[in-house]
Amino acid sequence: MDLSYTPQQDAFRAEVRAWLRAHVPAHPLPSFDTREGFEAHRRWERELNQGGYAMVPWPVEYGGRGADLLEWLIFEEEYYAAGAPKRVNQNGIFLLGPTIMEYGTREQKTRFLPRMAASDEIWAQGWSEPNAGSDMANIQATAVRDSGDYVINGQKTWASRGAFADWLFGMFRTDPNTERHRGLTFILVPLSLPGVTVRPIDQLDGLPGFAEVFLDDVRVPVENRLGGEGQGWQVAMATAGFERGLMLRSPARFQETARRLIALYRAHRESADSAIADIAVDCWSQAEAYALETYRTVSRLLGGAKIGSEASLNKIFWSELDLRMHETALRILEERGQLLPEASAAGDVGTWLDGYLFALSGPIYAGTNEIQRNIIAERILGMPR
Amino acid sequence: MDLSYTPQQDAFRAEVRAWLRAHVPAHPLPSFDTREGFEAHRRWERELNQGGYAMVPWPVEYGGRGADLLEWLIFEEEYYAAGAPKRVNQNGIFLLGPTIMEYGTREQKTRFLPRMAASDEIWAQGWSEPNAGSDMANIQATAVRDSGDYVINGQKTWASRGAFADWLFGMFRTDPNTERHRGLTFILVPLSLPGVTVRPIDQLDGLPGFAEVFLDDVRVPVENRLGGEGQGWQVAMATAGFERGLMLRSPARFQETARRLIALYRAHRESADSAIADIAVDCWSQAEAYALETYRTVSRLLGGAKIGSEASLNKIFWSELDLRMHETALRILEERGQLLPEASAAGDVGTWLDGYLFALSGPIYAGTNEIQRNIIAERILGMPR
Amino acid sequence: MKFDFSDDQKLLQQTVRDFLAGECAPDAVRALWSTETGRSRALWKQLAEVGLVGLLVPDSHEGMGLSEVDFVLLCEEVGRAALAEPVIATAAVGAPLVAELGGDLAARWLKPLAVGEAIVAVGHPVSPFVDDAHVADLLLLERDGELHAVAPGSARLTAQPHTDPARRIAAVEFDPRSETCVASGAQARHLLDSALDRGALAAAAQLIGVCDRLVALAVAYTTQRVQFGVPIGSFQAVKHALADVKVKLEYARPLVYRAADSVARGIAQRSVHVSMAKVAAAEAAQRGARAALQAHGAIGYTWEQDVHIWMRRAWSLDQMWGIQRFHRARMAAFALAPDAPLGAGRTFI
Amino acid sequence: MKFDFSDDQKLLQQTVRDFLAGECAPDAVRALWSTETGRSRALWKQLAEVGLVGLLVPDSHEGMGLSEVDFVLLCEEVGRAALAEPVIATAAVGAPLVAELGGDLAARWLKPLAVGEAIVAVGHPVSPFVDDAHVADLLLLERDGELHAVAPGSARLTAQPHTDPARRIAAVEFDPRSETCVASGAQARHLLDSALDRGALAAAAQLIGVCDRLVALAVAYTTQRVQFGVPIGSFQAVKHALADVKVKLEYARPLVYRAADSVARGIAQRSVHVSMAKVAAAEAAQRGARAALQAHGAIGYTWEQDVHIWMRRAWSLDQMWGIQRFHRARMAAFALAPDAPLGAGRTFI
Repeated sequence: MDLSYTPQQDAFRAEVRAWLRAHVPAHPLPSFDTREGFEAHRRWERELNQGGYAMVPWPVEYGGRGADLLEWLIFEEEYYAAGAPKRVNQNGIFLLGPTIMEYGTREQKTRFLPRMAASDEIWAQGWSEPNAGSDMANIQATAVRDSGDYVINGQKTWASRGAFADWLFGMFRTDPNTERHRGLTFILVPLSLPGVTVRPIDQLDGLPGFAEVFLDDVRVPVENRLGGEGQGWQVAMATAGFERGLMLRSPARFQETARRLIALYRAHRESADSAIADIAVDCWSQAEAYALETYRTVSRLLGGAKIGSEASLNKIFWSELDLRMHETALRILEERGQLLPEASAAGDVGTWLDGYLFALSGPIYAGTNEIQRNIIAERILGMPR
Repeated sequence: MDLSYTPQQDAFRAEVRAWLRAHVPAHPLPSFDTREGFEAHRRWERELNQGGYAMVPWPVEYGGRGADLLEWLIFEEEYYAAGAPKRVNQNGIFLLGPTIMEYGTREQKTRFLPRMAASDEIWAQGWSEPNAGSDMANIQATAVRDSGDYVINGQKTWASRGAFADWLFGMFRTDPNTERHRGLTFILVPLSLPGVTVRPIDQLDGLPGFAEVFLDDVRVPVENRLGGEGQGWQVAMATAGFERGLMLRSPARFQETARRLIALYRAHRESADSAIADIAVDCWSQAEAYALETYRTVSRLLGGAKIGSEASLNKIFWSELDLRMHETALRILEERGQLLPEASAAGDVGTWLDGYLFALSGPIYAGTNEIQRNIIAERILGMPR
Repeated sequence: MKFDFSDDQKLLQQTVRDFLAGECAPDAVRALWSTETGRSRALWKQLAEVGLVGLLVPDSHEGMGLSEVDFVLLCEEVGRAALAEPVIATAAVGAPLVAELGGDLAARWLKPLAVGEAIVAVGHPVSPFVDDAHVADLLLLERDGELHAVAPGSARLTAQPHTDPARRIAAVEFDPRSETCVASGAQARHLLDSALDRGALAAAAQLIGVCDRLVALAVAYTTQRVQFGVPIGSFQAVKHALADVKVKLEYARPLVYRAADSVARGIAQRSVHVSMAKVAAAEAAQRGARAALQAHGAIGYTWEQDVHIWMRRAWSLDQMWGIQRFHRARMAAFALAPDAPLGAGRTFI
Repeated sequence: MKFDFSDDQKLLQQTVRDFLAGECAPDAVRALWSTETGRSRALWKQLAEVGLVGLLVPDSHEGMGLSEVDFVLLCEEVGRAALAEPVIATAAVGAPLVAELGGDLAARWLKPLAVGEAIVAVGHPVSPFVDDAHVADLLLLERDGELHAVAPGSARLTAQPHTDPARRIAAVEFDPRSETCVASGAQARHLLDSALDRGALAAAAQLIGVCDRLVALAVAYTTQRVQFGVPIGSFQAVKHALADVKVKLEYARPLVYRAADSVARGIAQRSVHVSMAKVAAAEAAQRGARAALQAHGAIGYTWEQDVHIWMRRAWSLDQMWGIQRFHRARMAAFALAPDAPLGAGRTFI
C-alpha cells in the first residue's frame, strides 16, 4: 500500500491546475441544454483541445495524452476544483471515442476521431427506446441492409444531448428473426440526414436535456457500422463498461459538492438545525469513501484485475449520496432553496436547486437503482434469479 | 366528528384505573417465558378474572363485560398506563375465545370458555410449520379420521407460549388430496397427550418464548374440531382477523413506550445528541397517530364499515415505530444500553434492551413486513401480482 | 366519540372532487402555469359557487358558516387536483382573519371575499414571502407584531419565481402607518396564531391529497408500463416503495383530521396538533414525490409528464405556513416540557 | 500510489481465515459463551503462533514488527469468525502501548504478550468499562490523565454482563499511586490517543468482517429456504435489502483500509480517518445485522440459529473504542473547522 503520488503525478497536477487557472471562464457558461449554451460549451471544448486537455485519457496517437486512470483522476480533481464547465462532448470523448479505437476500422478512426476531438461533431447517446428502458435488450428499431446502406426505422428516446448534437450512436436490430441481445448492430447516425426527426424533450428544469429521435427510412452507409453486424451488444457493453463509467463519475464532482455543502452549513450554522451538521459531515465522509474506493479500484485495474458488476455498487452509492447532499443543502436554505436562480431573494443559492433537480435523475439514468440492486444481488452476492 | 368520551366511558375508565391501582403488582413479575413467570402470570390472570377484568370484550353471557371496542381501548390505555403485567392468556382470551364463540358448538363453549376464563387452560398458537411460515397455506401436518378421533401427525413451530401452555390450536390437513388453503381443519390439541413432544425454543433473550411441537400419532376426539372439516382456513382467518389483531396491538403500548422514551431523553438531555430530541418527539407524534388511527378505525367499525387489508398498514406502522423507539432509547443510553439488567452499572435501563429484542420480532411475526407490503400493494393499491 | 366525517361532509368532498376533476385537470393546471398571474378569477368565482371559498365565512356575510372540520376534506381535494388558486391565502386564512378583525374591514371585505369577488393575501412572520399577493385586493401584513391592512397599490411587490410554477410568491415591502394598523399587542398575536394554525392545517390537508394523487399516478403508470414482459408494478421493489408511502400517508391522515377538529373547537393544544399534522403530511408527500418519480423512471423526469405537477406541489406546500423545522420545534416545546401530558389515555383529554 | 494490499498481506489474511474457520467455528464460539471467562488461553496461544497476537510487537521482543496495514485484514477475519479473544485489548492496543511505554514494563511484559503467554487490558477514558480485564495479567488504566500499570490483584473488578455473551467487560476500580504511574501529561495524552486510534481501527476492521459474514449468512439462508415454491432469496425485497448492505459495506471498507495506512504512517489526520472508518463500518454492520435477521425470519429470532452471534458482535463492536457519537464529533471538529482541507484533490494530501 502506497497512498502517495509520484513526483510526475504531482507535476501533472500542477500543470493542469495552472492551465485551468488561466483558462476557466470567470462566469459560468449558460446551460448546455440551450442552443446558446451548447455552442458556448463547444467553444470551451475547443479551448480545452487547443490546450491539450480535451482528450486526456486518449492515446497520444489520437491526439490525447495517454493518461492512465490515476492521471485521469488527478485531472478530474483539478477540473472540478477549478469549477470548470460541464463536458458537452463527453458522449464522444469518453464513451464512443474509446469504442471506436477498440472496434473501429482504420477509416473510421480517421473519419471520426479528429472531428470528435475538435468538437466539430458532438454526439448524442441513443441507448433507449420507448419499450427498451430498464429492459435495454428489447430494442425494436431496425436497420435493413440495402446494398451499401442500412435503412433505419424506429425511435430512440432519452437521447442525452440529442436536442443539439450532430450525430447519434445506438443499436439497431439488423436481423429481424432475433430477440433481445442477439441480432443487434451498433450504427453511427448523422442527425442531419433526411428522415431523422429530433424532438427535444424538456426535463424537470424545463430545458431539453434529452430528445426523442424518430428515424424514418434513414439511409446510412454500411461504413457507419461499428463492429460486425450482429455484434452490437458486445460493442455497447464496451461503450457502457466500467472504465468508461468511472470516467464519467469521477469522485471529484461529489467531493466538490460535499465541500460546498459544508461551506453552506458553516454559513448558516447559527440558524441551521443542529442535526444537519452530522448529516453534512457524514456526506463529506461518504464522498471521501467514494474517492478512496475509486483509487482502490484503479489500483486494482492497473494491477491487472477485472472489474464488472462492482459498477452497480458504485452507481447506487454516488447517486444516493448526490441526492442526499442536495436535499441537505435545500434543508439548510429553507424557503430560499426552492427559488429559481433569477429570484431576487435567491442570491447565490439557485445552483443548489438546479443541482437537486439533476441529482433526482441519478437513481434513474444509466440503469435505474432498482436494476443495479438486482445486479448486486444476483451477480455479486449470487442470489437466485 | 366528536372526539370526546361519554360520561359512561369516563366512569368506566375511572373504575378500571381504581381497580388497577389497587391490584397491579408493585414489582414486575418474572418473564412469562420462564416456568416460574408463567405461573405468576397465570395467577395474575386469575386475579384479573376475579376482578372482572380478564375478558373485558367478551359478552356478558360468557363472563365478560360485553365491552365494545372503544371501551376496550380505554381499558387498554389504563392497563398500560398502570404498568400491569403482560397477558399470558392472550392467545385464549383474544384469539381463540371469540373464535369458539363464533364457530364452536354449545358443548365446546361449555367445555372450553370457562376454563379459559379461569386460566386453567392456557393456549399456544400453532400457525406455523417448518415449511409454512410466510407461506402459511403450505401446511403439511395431517389429521386422519379414525372413527371418533383424529390421528394427528406432523410438526408445528414458533408456537408462542408453547413451552408452558396446556393446549394448542392449529390447522391440520384432513384431506390428503388437497393443496394450500383447501382441505384444512382447525383442531384443538391438549399438549399433555401421548405422542406430543414439546421442544421449547429459546429466543434472542435466551428464554423459550416459543416452541416446536411434534405430533406423533396423537389422537384427539372429533369433538376437538372447531368448525367443519375442511373449513379450517375460514376459522383461522376469523381468529387472525382484524379486530383480534387490534386487541393485541392496541395503541396504549406504543404510547407508553413513547412516553418513557421522552422521559429517558429528558433525563439525559445534557449528554444526549441533539438530533435525538427530534427523533423522540417524532416517535411520540407517531404513537399519537397510531392511537388516532385506531380510534378512527374503531369509529368506522362501529359505524358498520368492514376493515380488511388495512391491517397490513397497521402492522408495518407499529412494528417500525416500536423498533425505532427502542433503537433511539439504546442510543441515548450509550454504553449502558447493551448491559443485561443484572449488571450493576445497568441501573434501571435494562428493560429497554429487553424491549429492543422484543421489538426486533415485530417486523417478523404475524406475517413479515415484506408480506404485508405485498398485501398493501396488491390489495389496497391494486398493483399487479 | 366518533372519529369520522358525516355523510354531508363526505358528500361535499365528493362534489368538490368531481368539480375539480372537470375544471382543474392537469391541462388546466399547465395552462395557468404559463399565464402571468397563474390565477383565474373565473375559476375562483366558480370555486366560490361550489362553496370552497366562503366555507369558513359566517353566513351573515354570505359565507357558509362551517368549520375547519368541514373544510379539511375539501383542502385534500384541492391538493389532489393541484389547484393553485388562493385557497389557503383567502379561503383558509384571509377571510376568517377578516371576520375575526370585524368592524369596518369585515363590513367592507367579507362578503366580496366569501363570494369570490375579492382576494386577500396574508403576510405572516412564519414566512419571508407572501403567497398570492400579486392577485390580492387586500393585503394583511404583519410588521413588528402589528397587523396592517394595506391596499395592494401602496405595497411594493417583488415576485420571487419558484420551482413550483403554481406557487406565486412575492417579497412585500410597505410603509406601516397608524391608519393601516388593524390589530396590535395581544390581539394581533392571537390573530396571527390563529392564521398560522388555519394556514398550516390547510397546507397539511392539501399535502394529503397531493400524496394520494402521487401514489395513484405511480400505481397507474407501473400497472400499464411493461418491461421484461411484465408490468413493472409487479416487481416487489416498485410495490414496496409505494406501499411504504401508503403507510406514511394513512398515518398522517388521522393527525390532519384531528388537527381540524382541534382548530374548529379551539382546544388548547390545537397548535401542537396542527404541527404534528403538517410534519406528518409533509413527510408523507415528500416520500410520495420521490417514490412516484422513481417509479416513473425517465418519463417522470420530463416536463411533459404530469407527475412533477404534484411533486412540485409537495415541495412548495411543505414550506407554506411553516417549514418542518418550525413545526418540529413547536412539537418539541410541547412534548419535552416537564408536565407534558404524554402516554396512554391522554390523546383526547 | 497503490491502494491495495500486497500478496504477502493477502496470504497472511487467508492463513488466519483458514485457521479461524477450523478453530473458531460457531460451535466453538458458543462453547466459550458458556464458560466463566469466555476466553481460552489455549486458543490464545494458538493465535499467537499464527502471528495474530504479536504482529504489532517489535521483532526485538519476539513480535513480528509489522504494521497496522498488515494487521487490518486479520482483524477483518477476527470479525468474520466472531472470535472473542482479547485481540483488541492485547494485540491491537495493549501490546503496542507497552512497547511505546518501553523501559522495565516493556522488558517485563512485551515478550510474554507477543507469544500469547500474557494478556493486557486497557482502561481508556473513551469507555466506562474495560474489556477483558477479567483475564488480564496486566492492567493499564487511565486516571485523571495519567496512565497506571496495575496488577489485576490490586484492582477491583465488577463484571458487567452484556447482551453479547462474547463481550466480557468490567467496571474497574483501583488506587492510583505514584509507583503505578507509568506516564503522565503530554506523554500520557499521546499514548492514550494512539491507543484509541488502534483500538477503534481494530474494531472497525472487525465490523467489516462481521458485516461480510452477516451478508453471507443471509444469502446462504435465503438461497436454500423455499416458500411459495421458490427460494425466498429470489424475491426482490430480500435481494434489495441485502444489496443495500453490500453497498454500505463496500464503501466502508476503503475508509478502514485508508485509516490503517494513516495510523501505520502516523500521519496528522489519522484520528479523523479512524473515526470515519469506525462510523462507516459500524453503520454497515448495524444495517447488516437488521437485514440478516429479517431475511432469516422467525428462525433468525432463535438462540440456536447462528445469525445472532454476529448480530451481537455488530452491536458490541459498535460501542468498543468509542461510540458513533464520539467519532462523529471528531469528524465534525475536523470537517467544520474554517481551514479544513476539503474538496477534490485533497484526499491524500
